[in-house]
Amino acid sequence: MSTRQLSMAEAINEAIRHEMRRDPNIILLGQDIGNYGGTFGVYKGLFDEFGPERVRDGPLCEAATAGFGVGLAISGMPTIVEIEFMDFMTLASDAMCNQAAKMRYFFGGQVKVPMIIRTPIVNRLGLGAQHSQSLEAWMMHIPGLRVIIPSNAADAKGLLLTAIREGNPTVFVEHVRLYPSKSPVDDADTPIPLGKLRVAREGKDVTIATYSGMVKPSLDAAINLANDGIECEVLDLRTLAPLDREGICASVKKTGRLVVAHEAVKTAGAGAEIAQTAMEGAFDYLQAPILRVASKDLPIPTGKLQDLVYPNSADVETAVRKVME
Amino acid sequence: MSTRQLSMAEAINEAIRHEMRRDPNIILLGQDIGNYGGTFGVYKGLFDEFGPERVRDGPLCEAATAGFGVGLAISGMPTIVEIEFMDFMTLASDAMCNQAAKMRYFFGGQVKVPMIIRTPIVNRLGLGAQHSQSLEAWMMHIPGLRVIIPSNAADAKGLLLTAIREGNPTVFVEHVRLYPSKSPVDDADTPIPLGKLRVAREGKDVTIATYSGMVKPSLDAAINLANDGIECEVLDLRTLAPLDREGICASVKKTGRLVVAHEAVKTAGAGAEIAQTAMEGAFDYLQAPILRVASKDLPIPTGKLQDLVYPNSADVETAVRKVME
Amino acid sequence: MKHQPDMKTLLHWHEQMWTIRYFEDNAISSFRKGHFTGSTHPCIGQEAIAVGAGAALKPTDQVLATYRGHGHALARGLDPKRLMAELLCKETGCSGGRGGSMHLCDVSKDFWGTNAVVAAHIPIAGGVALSNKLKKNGRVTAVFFGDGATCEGAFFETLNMATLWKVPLVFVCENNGFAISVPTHMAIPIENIAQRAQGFGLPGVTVDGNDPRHVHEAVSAAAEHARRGGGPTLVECKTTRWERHSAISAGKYENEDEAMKWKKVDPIPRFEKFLKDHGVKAAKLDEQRERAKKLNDEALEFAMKSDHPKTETAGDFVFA
Amino acid sequence: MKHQPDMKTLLHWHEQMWTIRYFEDNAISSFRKGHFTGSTHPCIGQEAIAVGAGAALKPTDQVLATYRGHGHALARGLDPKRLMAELLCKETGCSGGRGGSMHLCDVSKDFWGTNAVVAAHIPIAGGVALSNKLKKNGRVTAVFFGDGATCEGAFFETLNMATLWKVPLVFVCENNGFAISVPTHMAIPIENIAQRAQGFGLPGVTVDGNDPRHVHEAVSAAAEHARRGGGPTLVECKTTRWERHSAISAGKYENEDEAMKWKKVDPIPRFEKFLKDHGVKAAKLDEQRERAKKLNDEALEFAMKSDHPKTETAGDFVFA
Ligand SMILES: Cc1ncc(C[n+]2csc(CCOP(=O)(O)OP(=O)(O)O)c2C)c(N)n1
Ligand SMILES: Cc1ncc(C[n+]2csc(CCOP(=O)(O)OP(=O)(O)O)c2C)c(N)n1
Ligand SMILES: [Mg+2]
Ligand SMILES: [Mg+2]
Repeated sequence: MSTRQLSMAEAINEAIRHEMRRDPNIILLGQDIGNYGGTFGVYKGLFDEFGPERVRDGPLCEAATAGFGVGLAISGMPTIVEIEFMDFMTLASDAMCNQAAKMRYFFGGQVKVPMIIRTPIVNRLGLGAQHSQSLEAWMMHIPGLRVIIPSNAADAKGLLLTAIREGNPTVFVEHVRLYPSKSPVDDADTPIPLGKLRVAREGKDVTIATYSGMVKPSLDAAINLANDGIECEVLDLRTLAPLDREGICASVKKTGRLVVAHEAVKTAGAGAEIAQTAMEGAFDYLQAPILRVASKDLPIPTGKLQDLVYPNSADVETAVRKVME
Repeated sequence: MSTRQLSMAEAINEAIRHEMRRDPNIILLGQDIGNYGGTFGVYKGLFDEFGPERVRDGPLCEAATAGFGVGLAISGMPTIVEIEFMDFMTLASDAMCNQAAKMRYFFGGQVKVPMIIRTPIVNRLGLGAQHSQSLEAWMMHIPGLRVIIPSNAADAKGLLLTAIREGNPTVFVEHVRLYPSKSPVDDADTPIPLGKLRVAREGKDVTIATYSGMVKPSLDAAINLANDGIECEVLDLRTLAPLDREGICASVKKTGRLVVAHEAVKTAGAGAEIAQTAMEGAFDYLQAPILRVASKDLPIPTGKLQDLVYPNSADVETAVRKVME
Repeated sequence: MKHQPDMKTLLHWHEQMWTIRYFEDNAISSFRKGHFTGSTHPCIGQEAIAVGAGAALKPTDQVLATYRGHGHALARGLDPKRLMAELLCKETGCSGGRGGSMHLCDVSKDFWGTNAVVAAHIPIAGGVALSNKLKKNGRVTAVFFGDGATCEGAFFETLNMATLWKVPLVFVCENNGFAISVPTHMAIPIENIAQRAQGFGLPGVTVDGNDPRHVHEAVSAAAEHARRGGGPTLVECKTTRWERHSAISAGKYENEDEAMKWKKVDPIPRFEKFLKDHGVKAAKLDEQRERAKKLNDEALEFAMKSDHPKTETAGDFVFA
Repeated sequence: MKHQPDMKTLLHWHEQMWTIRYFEDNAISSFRKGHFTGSTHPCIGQEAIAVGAGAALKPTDQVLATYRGHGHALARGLDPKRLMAELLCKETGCSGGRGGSMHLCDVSKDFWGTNAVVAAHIPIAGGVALSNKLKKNGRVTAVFFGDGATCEGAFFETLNMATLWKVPLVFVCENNGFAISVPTHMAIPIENIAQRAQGFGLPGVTVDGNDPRHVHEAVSAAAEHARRGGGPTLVECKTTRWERHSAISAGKYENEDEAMKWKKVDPIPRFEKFLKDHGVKAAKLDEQRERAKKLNDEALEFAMKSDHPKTETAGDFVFA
């Protein structure tokens, strides 16, 4: 089995290409996904290989695009819809949350909804309040959805393979800053099970549970802290639904301390659920309050003010030092 | 100051009527809000009093209705939009979450957005998965929004008065089962501040933090538990944004135990944030893990299966007993 | 008319209309007796659309409809027993008792379900139709919705996308004059909903929705057009709503007269008159009506006797 | 043409177009130099719409536009200094440096802002227009948006609601042939976007968007119609987009030729030719151009010298 260095964008591309070759029914829907290759170029080459019938570029109408996706999916054509920025999930939310997520249930199991929405978090780029949100907590709150949110190329590929093959309604949350970052990816076709976190770094003193854009800053913080003798265990949760509650609790039971880090705004973010998971499953082991590192509860500004709003590695470090007190 | 027994629907009606008399700029938008009086009759008589220009019944288009609301609001006409079931907030979510909530911020304070969406939770009625959701956690996660969620007539009136006068984007979450329930309401014009919980019952052993449809079942549980010598302090949070973090922590510091109860599904619900609030602010006082009572993580079925999915008074009781062990 | 059904077919339609009518009568009375909660949205007075349009489709075509879609399910050949059992949220219901009155489905009959979010099923139907096109299977999808739905973004976006991609879809609007309490003139600034089509470049036609022959004619033409690769058509069927929106909500009409308007244009007596004018004996019609009634009474009995889903199955069917 | 501007007005337009052009040139070069992050969406090649439509409105009317709305802000009389400072996210920016290139606003000029969610501002404009109607203040609202936006539900819903309620609104579509990379023929199944209007019962007209006189004529007529209580009009202005969607994203045109298409129909030289044909001296035009350039260079300098908002103010302006 050989591995290559792939960017996260390339790994996602590879997973989709692989699956589209395997299953001629798979369709891609979205805007700018044709020759243009997707807003952030993730689909490079797919239009050339699979043509306009399967890589269906189209009009700017997120609601109907997602709705068409549901219709294709229930008709046995697994569909991947690209929503250009996660902020615009608002427009696809009825199709995804009231339809895709619930349809199999309210029709008593008669339909299968193999529909994936791929959407990127596009933050810290200075695009302002309507182009900077991390809304994964919304999706996590809807029973019937899978929420996958990888931090690196290998996970992105393996989890996307699983999502496509499993065939359930899935929100696959990408991250624009992670698209170019390279890491080793298997040549082989190795799906990664959903609901299993990845221990990104082992440690005994404190657990940092994180995902997506905060994995790297958390690892950076862990390196710094190790210099001071604080050994952090960094958990990359990878999927939020299902959430690896056991894995989180197992680590917290070992370390006795938990810091949760994400880029979404703090209040009612995924971090609250993750923290409460440890509360419910590892309370007796907790030696300090669980702290959260997250964006400030503000609409996201442009310019320099952003630095104040988004969390960074130093914030993780501070939180860890606090729980170690 | 005299008080009368009013139903929650009447109290909401009274608050709006009162404000519409005071401020001729206030407009109501929605579907079935004219002569029909609103889907659940909350607007009874308003059309007759204020006429079709101010009580604007109209086409079925939640997105544009909410968008028009934003436009009226920034033009100095405070607007109340009715979304017929909270499940359809999906359709109004772009206007509310990407526009109303952020506009004042990204325009540097130049506009004021006095826009309220009133929307009811319509659960336990057997209307199925698309008519049974409690999505307050979504709204709580959007900085720039007020989220008000009263459990009785007096609070509904007082909080709505405040919301209208404050003039910020607000989601006012009602509850269809609470509409008919009567309680004493002041004649007087007494706004209730946002972000201040109401102690619905005092107790020293365990705190139950709850809101909306779970206040009554929690109080019922408290009565039963009192028979066994367990004194519950029941907090009716009333507003989720702002959340009365101090009030929650003060109670938990007193009791040392917390159960959070709501009708929304458990995962990533408001309960996680409420619990984590106590974790961050009262960890040292906690004598037992914080537990949540909530709907099961399922699309909501119709028929008898609902009983299994929604939480009830007995579930609160069980949770309290568990944290008292 | 181009599509002239023979007398046998017309008689079958007559029986179907009665089947729907009795089904809805039973639905209402069951609801009133508390046999199920929630609500139910009868299509009384609109049976001619379900029957006429249904007859224009092939068994391999697909149908999607709204909460007011019991008639479409029956016209599609779904078993009244399993439909009534679903209304009563019983295990034997067509959706396993999870969906209730607003979520009827039978994939084996290519009835891809009824939906409770107004207009949300329209783009889904677009996707189903697109799958036909991609599979080149010659099938056509029909989607039914009300006048109110034609103000929703999802409807317009689908008109645009379906026309652009020429998917084999027939949009059937049942214009019954009301969305709950809102009359069409307070929601729609044009005379005929079919005119919506002009902004999107697809054909639009308006027909008398209380005559199954006219509905059949228009939907047949639209389906053929779609099957030939011509893309979608918007068919507006003008009709009149039953006295109220649902079994709980009163329509709050100005007066009793308004509420009972549907009776004056009831498609069933009108069609019976047509049949009699063409030589059908009253006895034949009575016999069909009786059979329809019996079928539904048996369906109700079946539903009543069926069990509720077992509580331990509440978590089934979330994920595949 | 009914609305014939005098030569002084025409010359003012000329200078305005150059002001916009230089503003955008500076925006692009500032972005490329890293003076601000995010992106910026120039309206180069579309200046005639901002200027012609802007001139058709009264100072008390209201304007709402998109991220590609710098031209509309300038045509509305917003200060180039404060606009450029906003692009650079400075404290002195028109939105206090919080909004950036896509969120320009100056309420004192009744410029109710630019918006970054495609089509989301269209119903908001509908609400602003409705407020005029309710206040009987005789004002008209103009809303600008692209061809891509005319596929979004929010646009259609607003066409319906605004027409139904006859609100004083002018829909101005800047059809520049592309939504990022998607050409209009891959998004819209009709020849002219103005045709959308037919499905909603409002007037729709298509004009040459690269001639400010034609845009002015159409928008003036629409504004008068609206002011008279006739309700909204959809004005489609056909134009050609600058080489790319934004300062970061390449348009990925098939070839260089396609990318530079806008130059062949550039409204500025075309208008200059018109002016010269009508006796204006080249020197006069040059002088205006120079002034526009200078104005913008000063604006850029102002913006560059301005401070960033103080970090402790990050939490300002969330609630009233
Ligand atoms: C998106 C959405 N908004 C509101 C409702 C509440 N509602 C249910 S049916 C209905 C009226 C729909 O009218 P129409 O489309 O004409 O269909 P009809 O009921 O007349 O068959 C409304 C407003 C809903 N179910 N979905
Ligand atoms: C709802 C939404 N979807 C997608 C985007 C990403 N996006 C930004 S501009 C744009 C193209 C819009 O095209 P058009 O309306 O023609 O305006 P133009 O850019 O040509 O002026 C897209 C897709 C967005 N901002 N909002
Ligand atoms: Mg109707
Ligand atoms: Mg364009």
